[in-house]
Amino acid sequence: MKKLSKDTLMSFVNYGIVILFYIVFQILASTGNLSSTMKGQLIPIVSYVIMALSLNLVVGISGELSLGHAGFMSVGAFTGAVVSTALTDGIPNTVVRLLISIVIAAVMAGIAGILIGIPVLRLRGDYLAIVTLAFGEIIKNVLNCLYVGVDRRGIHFSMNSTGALDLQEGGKVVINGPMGASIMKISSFTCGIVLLLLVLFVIQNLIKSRHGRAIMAIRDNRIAAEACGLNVTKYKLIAFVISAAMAGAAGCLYALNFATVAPKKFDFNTSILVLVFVVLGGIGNMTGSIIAAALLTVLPELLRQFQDYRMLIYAIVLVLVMIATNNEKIRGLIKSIGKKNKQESSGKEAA
Amino acid sequence: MMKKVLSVLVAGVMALSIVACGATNDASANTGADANNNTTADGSLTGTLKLGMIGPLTGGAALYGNAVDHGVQIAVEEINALGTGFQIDYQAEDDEHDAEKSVNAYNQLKDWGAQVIAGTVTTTPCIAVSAEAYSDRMFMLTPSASSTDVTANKDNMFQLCFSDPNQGSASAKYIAENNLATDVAIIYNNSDAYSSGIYQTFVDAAAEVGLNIVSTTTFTDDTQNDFSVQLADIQQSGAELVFLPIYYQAASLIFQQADQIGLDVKWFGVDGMDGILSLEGFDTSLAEGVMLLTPFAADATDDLTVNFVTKFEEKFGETPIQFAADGYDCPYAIYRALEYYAANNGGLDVTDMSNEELCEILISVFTDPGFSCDGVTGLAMSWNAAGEVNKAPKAVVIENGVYVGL
Amino acid sequence: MLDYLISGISLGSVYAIIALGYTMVYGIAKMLNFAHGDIIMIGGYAAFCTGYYLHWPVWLAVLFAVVVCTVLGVVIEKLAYKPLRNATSLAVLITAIGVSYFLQNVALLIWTSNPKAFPNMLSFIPYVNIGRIQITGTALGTVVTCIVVMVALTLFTDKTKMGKAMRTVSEDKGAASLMGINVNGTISLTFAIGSGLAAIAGVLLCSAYPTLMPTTGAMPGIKAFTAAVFGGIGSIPGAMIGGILLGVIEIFAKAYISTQLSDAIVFAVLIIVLIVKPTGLLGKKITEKV
Amino acid sequence: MSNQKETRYVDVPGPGRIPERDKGRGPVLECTHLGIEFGGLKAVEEFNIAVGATEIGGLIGPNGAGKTTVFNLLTKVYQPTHGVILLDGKDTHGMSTAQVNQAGIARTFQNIRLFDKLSVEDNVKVGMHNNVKYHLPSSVFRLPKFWQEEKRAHESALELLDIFGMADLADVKASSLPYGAQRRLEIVRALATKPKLLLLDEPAAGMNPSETEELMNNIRKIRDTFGIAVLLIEHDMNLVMGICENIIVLNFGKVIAKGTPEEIQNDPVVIEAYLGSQADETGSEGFAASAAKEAQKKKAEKEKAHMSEVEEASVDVEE
Repeated sequence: MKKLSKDTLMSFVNYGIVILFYIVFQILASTGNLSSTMKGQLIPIVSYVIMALSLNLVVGISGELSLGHAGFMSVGAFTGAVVSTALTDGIPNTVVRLLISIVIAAVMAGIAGILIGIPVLRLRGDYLAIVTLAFGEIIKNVLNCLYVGVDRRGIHFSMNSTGALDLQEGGKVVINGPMGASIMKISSFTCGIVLLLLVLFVIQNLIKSRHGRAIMAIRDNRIAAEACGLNVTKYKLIAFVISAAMAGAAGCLYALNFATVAPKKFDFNTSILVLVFVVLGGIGNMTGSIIAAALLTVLPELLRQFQDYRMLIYAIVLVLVMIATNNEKIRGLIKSIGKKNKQESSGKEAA
Repeated sequence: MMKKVLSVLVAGVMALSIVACGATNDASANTGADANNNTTADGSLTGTLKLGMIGPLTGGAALYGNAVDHGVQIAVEEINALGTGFQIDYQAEDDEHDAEKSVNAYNQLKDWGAQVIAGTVTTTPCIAVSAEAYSDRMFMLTPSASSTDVTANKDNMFQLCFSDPNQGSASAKYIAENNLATDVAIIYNNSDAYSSGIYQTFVDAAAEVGLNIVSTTTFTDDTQNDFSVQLADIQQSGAELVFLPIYYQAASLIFQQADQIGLDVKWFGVDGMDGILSLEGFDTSLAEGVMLLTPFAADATDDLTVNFVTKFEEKFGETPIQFAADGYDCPYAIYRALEYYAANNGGLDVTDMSNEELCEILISVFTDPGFSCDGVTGLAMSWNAAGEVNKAPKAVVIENGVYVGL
Repeated sequence: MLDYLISGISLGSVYAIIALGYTMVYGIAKMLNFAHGDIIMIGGYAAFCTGYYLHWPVWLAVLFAVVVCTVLGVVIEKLAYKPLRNATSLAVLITAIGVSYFLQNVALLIWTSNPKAFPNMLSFIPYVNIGRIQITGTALGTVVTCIVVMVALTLFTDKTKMGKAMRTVSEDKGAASLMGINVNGTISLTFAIGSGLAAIAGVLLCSAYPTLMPTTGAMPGIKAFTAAVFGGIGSIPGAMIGGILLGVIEIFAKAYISTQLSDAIVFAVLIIVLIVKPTGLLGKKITEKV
Repeated sequence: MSNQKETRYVDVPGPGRIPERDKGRGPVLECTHLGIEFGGLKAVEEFNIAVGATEIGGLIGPNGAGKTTVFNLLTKVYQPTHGVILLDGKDTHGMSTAQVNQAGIARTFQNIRLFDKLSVEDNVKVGMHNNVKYHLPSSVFRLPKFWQEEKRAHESALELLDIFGMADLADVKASSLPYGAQRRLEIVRALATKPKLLLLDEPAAGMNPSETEELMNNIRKIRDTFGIAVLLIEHDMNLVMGICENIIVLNFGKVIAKGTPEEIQNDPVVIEAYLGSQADETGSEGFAASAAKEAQKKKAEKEKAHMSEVEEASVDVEE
């Protein structure tokens, strides 16, 4: 067997982190050492980690800035809400129902990704960013006007009101415009972790295949990639759609963890939140995304004792971290300190 | 008018006592949980109750969360100062008007040891949290989340405010019964659960009582600045009255822009309209003649309200809005309920009681037909098994910059 | 119809003046300053505090707001953005968002979440009647201010030495510094001007739509950013045209299609424009050397 | 000057002539009346050329003559406004850059365009993209097809790298290669696309004489091993005169001379063009000297700027 490359090693490290995370929290939970706060956050953390990974596929691997990723999350969330409600009677097993909901949610979000990606991926840089932002806002705005009900005859849609759904006796309004979806909680931590591992598996395999190489080549140098015979739009679209589908799956997992979810949740701020995970974790760095998403989801909860100053501190931390990790001088300083330490320790060894 | 008679009566009842309330009925309540080890010999209520509050203390809806928080704080101080041996340990957690954060806040409170929750303030988070609380058997009394989805199928969840259908249909009926108008226009916020909730029930009730809805326009949180199109639509429709199931910030913009185009109609608001008079810098003459159905008016002269408003202004330097009043009533309602239980069951010591036990006790009292309670948002408030409050809305009109009862 | 056009233009001028600030900063510093909307909010509060609490005359309150925002803009640039001059644009973007959160939460602590009703600072401008159509003083004031600012900015960048320095920096930072232009100084100046404009935008925004809250700047900021992109980001007349078109489209969408979906329609138009003209209406073509 | 014996040429129908040895296969590239205008400015006009299937051709001319523009036209970075490009007899009209590559033209760039964050091996594998065949599900789920094809790709990537002695650099990040190695990697990557015609844009830029010598040998080796045609732009006259069999001289977008190295060196029009543009420096020195001097000067510039963008044109992104 030839030596493991650094990349291969890193991908196993990523699986390891996720599995370790799962085992630690399962043990904590089973021994009763897990606080309600932490327990309640497990599924949101997993969802955000998946979101961060999926956005990193677009931002880090494909090199396109997307500011509307929450839009795909919301497509997945609301699809999941409708599907899981519609299947309540048909499939009593919640795990099977959850999995089916996630799959359909991913497919719907993927379709949304295709519809949005085809016109949009022709654009470059900041213009692409603003258009993805616009799509996120459009999805939010449309969902605010969407009413969906389920009864024995099937699923009903309306853009006006619940009354227009014309539901039969026993029918249930699933999505009620701005009030959002009413949901039966069926998400579980274990399913979330399995989904997360699957997402990691897909992304890491993709990166190290001809498709992934093509996507990264286009990111590094579009013109050279074209000159190598790559169909730029096709590969950008592959990355974008896979990412959208993953965001949809994350949205479904997220939504089915709460009794309700409103379109407002998936606005510009949520897109930015996920982008912050990606940037702080390191663009293109999957391990970084996992850790940053998990830590930054927990951080505001840990800062609760500061009460009103909580978000202020969060903002300051954000700016300081960005400066510390991106300023050339500070980076150089950190590096030189690291070197010094190494030298010192090696010097000591020598002595 | 009936309302006037009522308010005179109210003042009379008020004068009797602020404190003595609820425990007038001696019918023995059917109490679910038997809390033998927590009874005290003399039927008194003792111990320390850990009360948690959840609401948006930061972010776009911070106004409402802070108002409720402030209201609760005053009530808790008052109750603790009574010296009855019963104390409330109070903690508020921020949810940023977000379901996820709200569930986090709820779990924080659980870790803190909360026994009862006053919250959450806003509707969407409340639905999410109440589902958690339902499975945990944690009693929740929301000061202000008004959707019926909040209480639906959850026996542990009670509302202190009117539910949306209650407000929507009450408004429609009031308009029809008092012949205020037949042609009605509506502007509502279609990105807001509260606003569209009232809108839907108003429309249903309007059809029943024979109101004509001639213009329906909307706005969203993101387009909450220019109302020229909505107002032009109203102008063309010839509506006599505009129903505004919205919060007062947007309403203040609407009044100002309506004034600019010289639109002359009657305005009818709901409880979210309260606060418009204390809006800093607002020209109150623009709101002249605006009618609203609200359970609370800061300018009311009854003792309860005066006491509350004075203390609030002293402590926080601003006039309390409806949400603050709802918040103020929450600890009292819980306190009265526990007191009622203690009186009928030979006393109660709440210290270290489990939330499950307290939940069953409070459910039993709140659904007990014999229990009722007074507050600044209504007298003799009682609750049905669905968790909805029964209290009389007050119709007020703004005259010369102050509320005047109708 | 004409009424709608006028309210559209009036709303659009507010977007336009915010967009001017966005476009200035983007054009020269090549960064999306997402905190711009929040500087507007601070400008609004500055004018409100002096004008309403201290009863300063309008001109003085506005001047004070301009000074506050200018100083704020320069300080933010020095502390938060300058250390990232050579970092990736994404790092700068996230920093700008951090600054935006910071400003909003500072405002929340200082002025609380209770909204303030902003006094109309343009009320001294009389109504104008053109035939049947009435134009409010506020709308007129907003449109006129916007045009004046745009013309002044255009003249500044075209005619003055500092303006030319700005244009040089926007073309090529390296070449500009070789030519002896103080690049950092020029970028600071850009932020100063952009933030000063934000103060004026804040006063106009709040005069036209007088609820002032810590989140007041956020949505108009995003809309104005959209407007700047619409017109071609980096282009001064583009921001103006983009802003006004956005306002008009928003009002027309509400009036003739749906008040519920007006935002979706506005953003859909933006997308269509960008698909047809990928760099906005007046944007420079992006060129890439091969 | 030429260290290679003169190629014998035969005329072909159409724009020019090809080496006699390629006669049986027909020209790999034929351009007739090729031209492009940028807003009324004729950047290239009436460009006519035929390149034999195993020919090494050279494209020279003073700065700004439109040499790179010709490459951009051939690879459809620009769509030509006039003329026809036949690749192996097939019209490339309406094709995109990627399609032209798939049809058989590969190129390198004057200002190096590598995939900086990918390894050397992966850069070559991107070049092999269309010859490594498995579908997305195989990628994502690592089906057997993935392993087979990746193994094959790995082997042939190393083989190709070995031509330039770079096999041991396979795991190095492309951006951390030294300048000369980056230029060589670009050539390997272009070769990996299995072209019929290889376009090299200033392959010797920034190289020292011994590296240039090695490059010349390698270019010949490539031609001989793969049996493909090479067309190169170069300022280093030693290289051009050394390996090109046929040379085209461009000035102000127009072809001013075509012919063997011998013919070009003695063409008065060419000398005039070079002297005209360099009169102040070259004085009355001979063409070769001036050309060499120019090459020297350019090289110095290159090394200083690392990446020269002297003869670049702008591409409209909207394409």
